[in-house]
Amino acid sequence: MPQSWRADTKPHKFCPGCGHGLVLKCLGQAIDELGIQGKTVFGCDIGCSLLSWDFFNLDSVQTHHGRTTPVVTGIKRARPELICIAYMGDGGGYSIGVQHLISAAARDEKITAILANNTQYAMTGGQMAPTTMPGQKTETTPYGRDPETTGFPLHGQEMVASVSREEAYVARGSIANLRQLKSFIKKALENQMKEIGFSFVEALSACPTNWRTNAAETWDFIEEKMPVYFKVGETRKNE
Amino acid sequence: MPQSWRADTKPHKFCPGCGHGLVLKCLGQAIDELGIQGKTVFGCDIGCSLLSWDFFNLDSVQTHHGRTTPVVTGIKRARPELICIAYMGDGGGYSIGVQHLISAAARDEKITAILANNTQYAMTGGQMAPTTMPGQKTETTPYGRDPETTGFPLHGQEMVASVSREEAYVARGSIANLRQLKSFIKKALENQMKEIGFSFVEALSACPTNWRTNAAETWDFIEEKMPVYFKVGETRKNE
Amino acid sequence: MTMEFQPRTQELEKGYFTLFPGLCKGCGLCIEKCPKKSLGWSDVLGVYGTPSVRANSDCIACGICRDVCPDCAIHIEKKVKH
Amino acid sequence: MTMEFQPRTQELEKGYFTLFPGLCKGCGLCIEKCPKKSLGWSDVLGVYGTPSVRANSDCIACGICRDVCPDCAIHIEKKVKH
Amino acid sequence: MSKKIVEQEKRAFMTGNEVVAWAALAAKADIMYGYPITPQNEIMHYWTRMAPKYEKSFLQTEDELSAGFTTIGGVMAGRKAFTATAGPGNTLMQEPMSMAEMMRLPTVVVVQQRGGPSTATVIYSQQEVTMTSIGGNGEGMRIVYSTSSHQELYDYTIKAFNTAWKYRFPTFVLGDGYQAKMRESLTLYDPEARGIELIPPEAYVGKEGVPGKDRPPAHFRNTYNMEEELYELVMDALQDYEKISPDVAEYHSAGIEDAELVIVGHGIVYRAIKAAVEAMREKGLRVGYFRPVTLRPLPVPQIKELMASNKQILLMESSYGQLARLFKDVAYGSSTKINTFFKPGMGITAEEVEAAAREILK
Amino acid sequence: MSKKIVEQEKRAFMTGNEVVAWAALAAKADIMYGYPITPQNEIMHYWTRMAPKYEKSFLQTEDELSAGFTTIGGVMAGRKAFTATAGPGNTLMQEPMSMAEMMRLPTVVVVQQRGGPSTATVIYSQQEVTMTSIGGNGEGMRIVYSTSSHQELYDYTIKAFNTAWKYRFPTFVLGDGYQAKMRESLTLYDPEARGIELIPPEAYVGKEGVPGKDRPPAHFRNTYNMEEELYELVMDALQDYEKISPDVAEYHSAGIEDAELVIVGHGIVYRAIKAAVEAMREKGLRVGYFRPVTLRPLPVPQIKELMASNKQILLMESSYGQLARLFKDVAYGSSTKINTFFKPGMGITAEEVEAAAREILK
Amino acid sequence: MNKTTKIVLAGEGGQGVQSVAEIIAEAANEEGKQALYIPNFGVEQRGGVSVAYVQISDGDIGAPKFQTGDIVVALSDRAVRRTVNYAGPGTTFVYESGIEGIESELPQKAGRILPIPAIDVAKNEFHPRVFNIIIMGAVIGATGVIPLERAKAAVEKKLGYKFEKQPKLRDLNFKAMERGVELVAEA
Amino acid sequence: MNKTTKIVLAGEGGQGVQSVAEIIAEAANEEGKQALYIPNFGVEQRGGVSVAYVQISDGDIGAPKFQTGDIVVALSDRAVRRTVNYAGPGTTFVYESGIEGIESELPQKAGRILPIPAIDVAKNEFHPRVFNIIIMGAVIGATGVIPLERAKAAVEKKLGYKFEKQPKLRDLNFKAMERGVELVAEA
Ligand SMILES: Cc1ncc(C[n+]2csc(CCOP(=O)(O)OP(=O)(O)O)c2C)c(N)n1
Ligand SMILES: Cc1ncc(C[n+]2csc(CCOP(=O)(O)OP(=O)(O)O)c2C)c(N)n1
Ligand code: SF4
Ligand code: SF4
Ligand code: SF4
Ligand code: SF4
Repeated sequence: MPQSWRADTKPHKFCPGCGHGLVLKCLGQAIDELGIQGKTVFGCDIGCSLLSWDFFNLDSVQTHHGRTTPVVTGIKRARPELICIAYMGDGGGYSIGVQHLISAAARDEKITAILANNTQYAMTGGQMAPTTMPGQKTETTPYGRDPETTGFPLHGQEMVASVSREEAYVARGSIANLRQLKSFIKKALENQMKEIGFSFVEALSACPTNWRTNAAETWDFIEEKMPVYFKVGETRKNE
Repeated sequence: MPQSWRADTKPHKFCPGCGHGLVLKCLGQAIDELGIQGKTVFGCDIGCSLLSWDFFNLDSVQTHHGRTTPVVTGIKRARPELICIAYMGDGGGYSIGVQHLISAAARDEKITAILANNTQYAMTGGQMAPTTMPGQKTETTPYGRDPETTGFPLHGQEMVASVSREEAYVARGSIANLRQLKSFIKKALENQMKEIGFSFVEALSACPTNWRTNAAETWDFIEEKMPVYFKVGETRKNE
Repeated sequence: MTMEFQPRTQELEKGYFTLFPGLCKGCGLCIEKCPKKSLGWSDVLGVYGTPSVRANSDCIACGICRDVCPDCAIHIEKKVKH
Repeated sequence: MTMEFQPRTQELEKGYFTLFPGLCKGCGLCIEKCPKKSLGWSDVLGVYGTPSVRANSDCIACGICRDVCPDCAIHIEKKVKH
Repeated sequence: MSKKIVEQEKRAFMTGNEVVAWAALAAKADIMYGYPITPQNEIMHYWTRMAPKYEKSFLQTEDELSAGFTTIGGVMAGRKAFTATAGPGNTLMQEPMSMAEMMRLPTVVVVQQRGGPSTATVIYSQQEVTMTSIGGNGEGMRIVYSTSSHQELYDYTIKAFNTAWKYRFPTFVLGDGYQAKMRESLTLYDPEARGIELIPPEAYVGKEGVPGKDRPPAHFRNTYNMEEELYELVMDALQDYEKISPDVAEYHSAGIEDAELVIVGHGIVYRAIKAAVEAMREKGLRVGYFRPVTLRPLPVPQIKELMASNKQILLMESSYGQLARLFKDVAYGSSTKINTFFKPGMGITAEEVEAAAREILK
Repeated sequence: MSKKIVEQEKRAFMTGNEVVAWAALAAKADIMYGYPITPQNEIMHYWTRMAPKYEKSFLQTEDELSAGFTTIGGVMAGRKAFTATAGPGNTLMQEPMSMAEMMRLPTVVVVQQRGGPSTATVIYSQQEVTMTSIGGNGEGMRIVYSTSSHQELYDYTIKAFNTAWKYRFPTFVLGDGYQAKMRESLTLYDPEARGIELIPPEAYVGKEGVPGKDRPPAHFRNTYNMEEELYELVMDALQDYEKISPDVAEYHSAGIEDAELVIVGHGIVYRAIKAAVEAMREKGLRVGYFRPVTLRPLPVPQIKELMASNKQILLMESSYGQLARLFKDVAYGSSTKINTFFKPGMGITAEEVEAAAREILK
Repeated sequence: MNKTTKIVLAGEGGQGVQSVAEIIAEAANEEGKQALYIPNFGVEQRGGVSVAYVQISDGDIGAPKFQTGDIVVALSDRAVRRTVNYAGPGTTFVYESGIEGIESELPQKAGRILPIPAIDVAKNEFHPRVFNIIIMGAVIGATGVIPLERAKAAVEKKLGYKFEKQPKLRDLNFKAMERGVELVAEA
Repeated sequence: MNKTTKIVLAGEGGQGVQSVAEIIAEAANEEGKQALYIPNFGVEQRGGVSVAYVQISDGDIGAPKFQTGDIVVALSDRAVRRTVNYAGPGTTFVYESGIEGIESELPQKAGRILPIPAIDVAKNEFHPRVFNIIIMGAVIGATGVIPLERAKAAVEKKLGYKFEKQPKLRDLNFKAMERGVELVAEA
């Protein structure tokens, strides 16, 4: 268990097999390796990410649905010496809060935003998200998502990259490759530590509860289905 | 004067030399040429665009700041046979309402959004907008926009293109080339008429009042300064 | 609906230059764009009480001023050559 | 703060496989990922009252199960070769 | 579209959210716009399942601002459009609803109240009374039905569309998380078969004919340049609102005539009050209840009459004085003491009602 | 940071928006977050001009939701942070302020009311009283100062930061478009030179030491899993709120003792009332006035006393009963008639006050 | 006045208390009674104790939640702790007797306390999966508000599609339900 | 009671009524009086009549707007129409005499109606640009609430930086102001 995890709130509140735990494990390891536990502030969204409100041995604030980016931006602007992390789901980041994410990227806010993409709204019981895949059944696309009426999955990482500066760090990782995901998150945090600019990591994540998948199906969804629409890699890496 | 303009509300309420008049002239001509006055609905935003609430001989609705896209989307979803236009400024479209614009593009709403980019918030007296150019003085960047603290100008048209389908029509025109601007708007409307998909035109526009420019300076700003940051052309044209 | 604005038409060599002072706000955009520098301020006041625009005989009736006027205050008719 | 979870350690040929039933939610992600198919359900119940995980002797202590566990319920120690 | 939703009356056992979806279909709603939020989600879930079968439409928007403004668009296009929300979503909904209020748009919004302030709980409260009734930067020109059972949820959701389109004020059905999530019995019916005329919608924009040729264009706005213009407009609307209020206001009461104590409450709390009052009556206590069904407008003459009758009053709500404030605004002038029992964000049981009542009666 | 903003007291003639910017500097505010909206824009304009000189920060956000939530971030980081808004911007501000209310965050928001509902006018009103005082999905645990002059705008903007940080409830300075845009004289001063202690802010997050090693981590949330948890929390906060209310509440009154008629009003309308009362007094009419400075919490004992004194009451406001509703909530129980004069979205002049008063007195 | 029977069912996520509650309430509805069922719910999709509230009456039902149940059923240690407050002098408190070391935490003031070995019975006599059907039987037995046949019909309605494929399942379920009735009768 | 002098100034966008109002109010403030100035404002940045409200008093000033002015100055036909309602029996209504065909629309009940040829005077005697300074003089003359010297000082404060460069301008402006005072005295 990473040093920066708060052991006495474990087991955490995520469901069995939830990808949030893995994304936050990578984040915890990155924080440990960078030795920034003493100056990092963690913000989480409404969505299952809220279940991490007491997850870390970090000062933390759980905000409103989609509003973690501005809260964390507000903290960073007021105290630029802090390392500020905004953690959110795809609903919070790409739907209700997309104006905040885009504007933070466009203004080159010196924060790190991490977004767990589990292709639907998990906390509310599995509705369509901008990331839901064509044909995927959710509670609001009971007959499968029809791109003709609801569009294709949003390429959020690419969108964020399109409004970011060259110096920004923008990447998409996956819990299918944890070493890489951790390295992306670490680079994102370094971008902030070096005051280079905005950083953003989308993490392909899993929600076995709403996907109604067993372990094998869960891995299949993450490893085989999601990459069809969501390309893993670094889009802006300031090298 | 285009047929589709409403003559008895002219002279319109825009300032002398305002670019909104020119953008709406192109729009009026496009509507005339396409012969769609009888089935077109026009929505305008809060921002100087609201001054066009009784501009056209079209059924029109003036909405809230940034909310024209959802109002017009709501109309289109309820009455797909109507040609629906959302007209807004860069503040309404790229700042407070950017989630709506992006989401409409991502869902491939069959509407036409037209955005007048005058590099600042005009109606409220000239504050910084996402489009304000580096060094440009506005009421909230009194010492000139500093990209280090407020970011570089948002490439809104490119961002919209990045979340749109191939079939969408996404372009940037300028009042410096009215013939081209009209043709872009016409193609955008045709994309809607043919039910192909979302369409969007950003129009580089002028605000002599807040720019505090005389006629010569106004033209210079549009023709020389703006194109440095905002490239004119068609990004998605479905050909 | 019909336009009820009073036109002021100048007959010039190459065409007719019509200005509607009731529409002209005196922004000067047209003056800047005239390729012949044939436009200037007139004594006739526009809708905001500022000078409106008139053409001189250099006008070639190209219509650029008409195109760039945000208020549709200019109408140009080219004389047909016989 | 210290971890207060009761570890259950299996000594195997290549290493020590430790599971914390108080952390294991029985999701099965680790079982799927074991390259040796050496993991399976145990009679010991995990935190949600569902079976937790145990290894068999095929375990090579590669640590993949530890890495993929979202709850950090597995600890692996490789035996050092002499 | 002629397919009948409910062929004949039938008893059903379902959740309140499912009831709302059925009621909207029965009211011939055309389109729902919405954004997920607990505890209203299942309204959308049922609607999306049933909509295609009845040629109805659905749009999941990017947030509640968009849900509200697209609903406005649907209404202006001349369709029966509605949305549903709760808690922080309802807070956001105030922006579009302030526009609907100004422009007199017959939007229908179903609110399933959850705990507040802020995200709070996804469960239950009556803490959205103030906001739903008089929220936004306006004067509360809205109509709010507070339901207490699945039957009412059905009846008033149907009615809300009629009220909205008849009077052209934004109309709300105010439920709560308990009503949303619990299952109980009700009778589904086709309103027209019961002789309830369904008021047809009408287009604001996109009307017949070419504007400027065949007819003047329809131009709608919510912005005015001068205080005087705005003042006239708002006063006109307020006068309309006050004129229709007696027609719109509804209430239930029982046992008031000979009561020593009248218990006042709305929505689901009224159920506990009713049960407790019946229990106390059986035990010979002289108690009654008064329950406003419409929170905006309140049944003014009836409240005034009640408060003039010099009985003890006990007002109970799952919020901290939100009903009380609206009630006192009407009741002002009476010197009858209003005892209150406020339990923000928590349910009130019949046992609690009885205990509180006995405390006063003793 | 040690640079003194106002070296010595000085008389100034400026707009209300400029006054607010100076007051925020004098109160040692650290950072402003904001989004443009008329009539508050010039607060931002002046702040952005002055901020760099005093090492203060400014962030122009993408909308008012962001302005509110970044302000929350600034406050949680332990800085004196504030924002300013109006009208539809204030409607949006209710979302972040509901979070501030729940989490007891000392945000400071300056509201310059404009006409409503909806976009309406950019000019003036008192139509944001309800929303500012009791908006959002909460219970109105907020502190609202309604100012009436530039001097008060200065005094209470300074005070708002102290109040917010002392009591940890979101605090509002409620001005209006007239106050924002008009110019009048006032005296600028350094509060500390006048012996006003400025309460220092304190960090919620980003505190000293490594969390989990040197100290427990600071974990803040606004979401709860059970009704019971929420209920306790909200009741605790409400009790705190009620406990501090007597300390916080402020009012002005004059001529009440021998008055036949007392005129009640707040904010800029109070100026007209005061002028009219003085004029009528000169003419020998027995009139007085009562003006709450804090709209939340209201000065409860004083209102109760006033209403028990059996005088005629005339309540006047540039809205349709928003103050009246809050006032009656407190005054309930009195049988004194409250005459009202409502002019939503329009100014009220001293002449109108006098005419309305004479109507009652005759 | 109509007597309303109030039931609280509580257990761990996988124990199926919500479906038991729903089927009981539906059976009562079919029986022509008023029935009201409400689950607890919160932000977490998994984890936490699952609680169901059911009321059955001949007349109108008041608030959906209540302070004291007529029957309170708790199936895990956490469930016992969560529900002790619902037990009053008129309450029959049923709990799974397999829970270890819970005795001291049982409600003091409950009218009757009935330990039932439902887990064991399910495992040994039937199949672990019918555990919740045994509980349903226990509730039906303890309350007597709906006839067993009606409850079976409700189960049939819910699981009929499964029974079609595997007719043996029907028998298994019905037997389990009967056994549940017995368990409370015995206890 | 303190007498408050109430002034309304109205004109077209370019006519400079707002700066006249502001300078007068500032001069009054410098004079140690209470002064309040408020412009009208709306959604349009240009177009529409520009109206300024000024009040000057020895004591507190009430509402920023008022129903009847002591001096109402209207500089265009639209301005006359916009301000007629501010004229009562005690009002001096000053208007630009160059406006054509406005006579019938002048306020009936105004105490005094003063047409002044400010446009002509500006154009012929000074320079069109000092038109608003003439108006300022007229207001000062008509109200008498601030000494001419104080008004000059206020203008100096506002335009001093221009006068530095072109000292002749100072003289031009001050003369224009004096002429404005004369105009109302003559009228
Ligand atoms: C303003 C507002 N609208 C809606 C909600 C309801 N809500 C809570 S979580 C959520 C979706 C979360 O989805 P996502 O952000 O993808 O995170 P996940 O749960 O999938 O991890 C929604 C819609 C809310 N809390 N606030
Ligand atoms: C919710 C809300 N916030 C702020 C405003 C104030 N406002 C009105 S127009 C405007 C800016 C308009 O700028 P833009 O959209 O670029 O249009 P322009 O005026 O430049 O044409 C703003 C901020 C508002 N009306 N509503
Ligand atoms: S619902 Fe999905 S995203 Fe949420 S905690 Fe469970 S598995 Fe994770
Ligand atoms: S302020 Fe600028 S954008 Fe607005 S009408 Fe005037 S010139 Fe046009
Ligand atoms: S462009 Fe049009 S409005 Fe502008 S000066 Fe020329 S004619 Fe007048
Ligand atoms: S991955 Fe972890 S929680 Fe899941 S079964 Fe394996 S050990 Fe248990």
